[in-house]
Amino acid sequence: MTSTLEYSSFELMAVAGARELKDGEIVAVGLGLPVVACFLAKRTHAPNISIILELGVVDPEPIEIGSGLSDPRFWYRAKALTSFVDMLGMVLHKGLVDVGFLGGLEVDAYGNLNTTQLGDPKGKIRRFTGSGGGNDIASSARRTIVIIRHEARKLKEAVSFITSPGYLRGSGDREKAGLVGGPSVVITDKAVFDFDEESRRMRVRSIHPDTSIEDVLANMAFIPIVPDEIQQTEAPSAEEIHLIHEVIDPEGMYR
Amino acid sequence: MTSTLEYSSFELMAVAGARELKDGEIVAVGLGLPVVACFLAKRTHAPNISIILELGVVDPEPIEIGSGLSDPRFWYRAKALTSFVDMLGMVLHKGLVDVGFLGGLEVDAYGNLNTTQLGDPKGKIRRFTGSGGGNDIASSARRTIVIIRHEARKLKEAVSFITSPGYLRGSGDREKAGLVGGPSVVITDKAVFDFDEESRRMRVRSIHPDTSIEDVLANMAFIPIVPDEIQQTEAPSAEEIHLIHEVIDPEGMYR
Amino acid sequence: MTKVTPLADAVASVLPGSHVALSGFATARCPMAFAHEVIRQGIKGLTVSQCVAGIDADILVGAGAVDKVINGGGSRGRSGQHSCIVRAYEEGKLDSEESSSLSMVFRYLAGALGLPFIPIRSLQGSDILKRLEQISPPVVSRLNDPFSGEEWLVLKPLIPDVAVVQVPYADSEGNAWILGPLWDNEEQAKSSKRVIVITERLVSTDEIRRDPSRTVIPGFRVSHVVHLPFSAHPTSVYDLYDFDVKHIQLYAKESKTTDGFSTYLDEYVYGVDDHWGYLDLVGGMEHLNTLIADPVLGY
Amino acid sequence: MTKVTPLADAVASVLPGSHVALSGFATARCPMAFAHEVIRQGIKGLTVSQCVAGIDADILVGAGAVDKVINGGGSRGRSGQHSCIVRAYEEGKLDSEESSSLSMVFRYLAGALGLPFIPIRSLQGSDILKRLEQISPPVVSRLNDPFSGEEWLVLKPLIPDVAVVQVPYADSEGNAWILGPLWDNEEQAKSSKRVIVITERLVSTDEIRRDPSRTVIPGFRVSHVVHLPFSAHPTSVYDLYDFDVKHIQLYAKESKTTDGFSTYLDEYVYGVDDHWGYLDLVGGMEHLNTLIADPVLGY
Repeated sequence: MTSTLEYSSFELMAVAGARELKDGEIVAVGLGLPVVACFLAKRTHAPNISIILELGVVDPEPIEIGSGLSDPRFWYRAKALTSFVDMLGMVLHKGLVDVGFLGGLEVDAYGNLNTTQLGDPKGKIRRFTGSGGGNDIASSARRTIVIIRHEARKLKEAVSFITSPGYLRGSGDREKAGLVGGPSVVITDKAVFDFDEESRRMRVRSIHPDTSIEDVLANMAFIPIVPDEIQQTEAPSAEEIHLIHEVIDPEGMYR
Repeated sequence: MTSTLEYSSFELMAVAGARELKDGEIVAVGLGLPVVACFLAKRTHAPNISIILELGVVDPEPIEIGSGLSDPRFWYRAKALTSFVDMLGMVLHKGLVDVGFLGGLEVDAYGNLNTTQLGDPKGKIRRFTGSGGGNDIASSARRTIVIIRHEARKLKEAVSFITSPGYLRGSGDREKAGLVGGPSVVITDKAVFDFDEESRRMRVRSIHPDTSIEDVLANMAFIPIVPDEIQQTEAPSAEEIHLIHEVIDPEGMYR
Repeated sequence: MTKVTPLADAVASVLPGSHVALSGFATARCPMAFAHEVIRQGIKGLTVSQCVAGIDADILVGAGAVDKVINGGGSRGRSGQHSCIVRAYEEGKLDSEESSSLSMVFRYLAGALGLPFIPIRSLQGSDILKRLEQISPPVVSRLNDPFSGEEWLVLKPLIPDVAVVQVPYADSEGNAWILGPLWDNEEQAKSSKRVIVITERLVSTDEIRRDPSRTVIPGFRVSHVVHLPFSAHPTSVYDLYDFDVKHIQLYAKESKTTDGFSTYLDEYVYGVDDHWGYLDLVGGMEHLNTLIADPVLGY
Repeated sequence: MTKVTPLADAVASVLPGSHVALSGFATARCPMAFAHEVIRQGIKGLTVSQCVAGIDADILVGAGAVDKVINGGGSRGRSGQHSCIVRAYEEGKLDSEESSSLSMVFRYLAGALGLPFIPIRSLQGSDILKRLEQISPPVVSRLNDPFSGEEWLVLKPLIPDVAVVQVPYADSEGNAWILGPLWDNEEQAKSSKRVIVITERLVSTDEIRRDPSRTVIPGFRVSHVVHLPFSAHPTSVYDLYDFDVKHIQLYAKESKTTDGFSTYLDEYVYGVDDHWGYLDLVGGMEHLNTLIADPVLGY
């Protein structure tokens, strides 16, 4: 007897994100999928994670997930309500944030992120959100997890604007700039990547079920390091899917 | 018909201190007589004074005057309860404190104050309170008011340790050190002094009733500037004495 | 000493060309009634600053009141980009000094503390820094840490002429409480040369003295207190009312185009005499009542 | 995850020779039960720091547990000098790094924010600065402000190994509220590598979540939570109990001489098994009841 477990690529990515978190870590999150990943980790293997939101919220227990950092739904039952200076200064800049989640318009082969601007084919600059706390998290968190859709226009050899630094142009560059940490993984809807310890270039760590390495590479604008043996990303469990659907995001805000 | 108004030298000094304050000013106070002076000013000509205590108290309305900054009696009915960073950083160091009250073991001809240590005749060093917020107030308040007993051992040509800088060695020295403000008056139990605009040396401004200039000078270890015509310090009014006795310090903690 | 004034008087105290810090964050605690009155009075040439852009900045930019925006970026969250700001950037009509949330709050903090400069680890290696380094006079520089010898970036303090802070509770002297997270509001207000408090509820000083640990802004920094309920609408004020999803969707839709935005302004800003007219227009008490916060949830 | 431990275990985690920040200010919120247990366990060689010295530091210095004091000065206010600290200084038995209240809190603040240095206007022209300039490795230096060209003093961050913070309310994770003024306690705790919370009342995390704006120390910074009532006696804890004037007078009198202090220690520290024994000795519930704060006055 077999049963098929239905899940979306969103849910697979959220589960992959959750599994990157260790119990007891301090995690900086913003909007969307990372929030689902964090609350999932907290309800499974990592109950003692501390979640911080840059505007001044520690460890909320929302009963509705809310539409972003500024939505009071996301602040409900916090353990502390403070400020940017406290969260980004006294926790992040002091070096206490273990993991920061980042997303963006584009990420490149060295994990640099662009959330600021894109040039369109006519040469016109299109402006976007900018940094917010993104650059700060990318500069001072012990490690960052990048979540991005798997499309060639988003996975570039070099981003057109570095909003949040990854390993810059590779090996040793980040340290030279006086930065700590760096991206540990990039999670897309087709694969999970990490970074080569020497060159700091992006490397395939695992590909998701129902995908091929050809499909993964065909939808990227650069060639990552591909190991000889390619792992498969572990599929979500029934419990994880249940928690996302019924407890964390029952209204489907983020699916 | 005449009536004699009884008052102590403490009360005269407190009244003289109160009269130095203008309505609407931000005043940093600590312990003792300056507290009485401030509350007296607030109940007479300067109702809109803002009083700040370095440990994080704004505009308290104590019903018992308390034994010092750390006594919760002194925090009662504050308008804000904050911290050192807020009071000494965001108010004082930012340059918003109009007046700071200071006291000490010794003050010298240029308004420098010692609250740290004295040598005794045997060459032994005797230690005292140190700075607390005193040095900070002396460095950043727009002006300071020094309150000290009129004794030759307390009024010196040069203090043995500069805890809180006045005009250092005179003319231009304070500005060269990067400091703003400076002492405006020194109030003793015999006289009120100010400082010559050029040399920055202490100058007799007024002597108290029932004192002579000879008595004032005989009890100082340096010779201040003495103007040709010597004013008399205005005596306390009946209302001022009444307020000190009945409202501000009914238990006589500071008399 | 009461500082309570009509909104129009507080707004009239803001000089054209001055630097105004705004208390909003995306769709929370934006001084919208203030922004509307700035537009109605035709005040121009402003520099506006805040850590993360809110609808307060967007509507002011859209109305042409702003020459320069200083922030760390920002959007409305899931309801999209600040279209007026994005459009003004793309059309080259707006000067920008964009950094990051921490850079912004460190600059306000330095201003609040009277520091001449403040070191930061952020921005290194980024194109944000390259852009900031082109600004003259400089807002960023480098110093060697005298204790370790390492080179650090240092930022210049940011000292607004006036901070406009939307709060739930304040007294007539301007002693103000903010409930919920504070984001940059304390450092912003304490760095600014003066503060205009826009309060939902005007309370007695006795009420302030009852719980002085909540006082984020002391009265001695405040020049004007404006008492207007729902003055952050359509954004939220924690503990009092929720953001108005439908009106924000309307604003989002209209502000996508210059014409749409112009229609919005004509109707909701120029088309009303004052804040009371605006509140009637958006649905009056019957609609506003649906936004009132549950006292436990805070929204 | 509960961090509640007996006092003895929390104290045993403090390594001899480590730098301990103390939360007391003169006669307010001094972690006295903690200090007594340090003395009973014979932990030596400590560096203790705080903005303004409290009886907590004085008793530790008197008992010979401290090699170095870092503060901005301090006394008990009208009840006089900290005799043990003064005596140790005068006898050359104590290393001192004395500055000023703002210098101290700027050093903690720099540590809390992860700044490599922090500029300050204080100390210039004073003999305090001359003494600090003789310390090696340096704790003070000078830099030119790159924006104005002016020379400024800069201070080195102060990062204690552990902050011991006496609070009225905390939960088992260490989320802690402080009522009343905070003096240096927030920056002290947030600069330190870890925090030991000594709480008068142990409350549920639900209670903390009910009013999270009051949380001064979040649990993730805390290694131990010790739940002991009257553990600041004879000093005060705002909102819960007043300082014990008579016991402070006794301490003041005894601590004036080495012999007197020794008698005090023998009776009140070595002469009891633990904090409960101490509370009985100072008068038990009947006496302590007289100190309990009026809920409106807070003392």
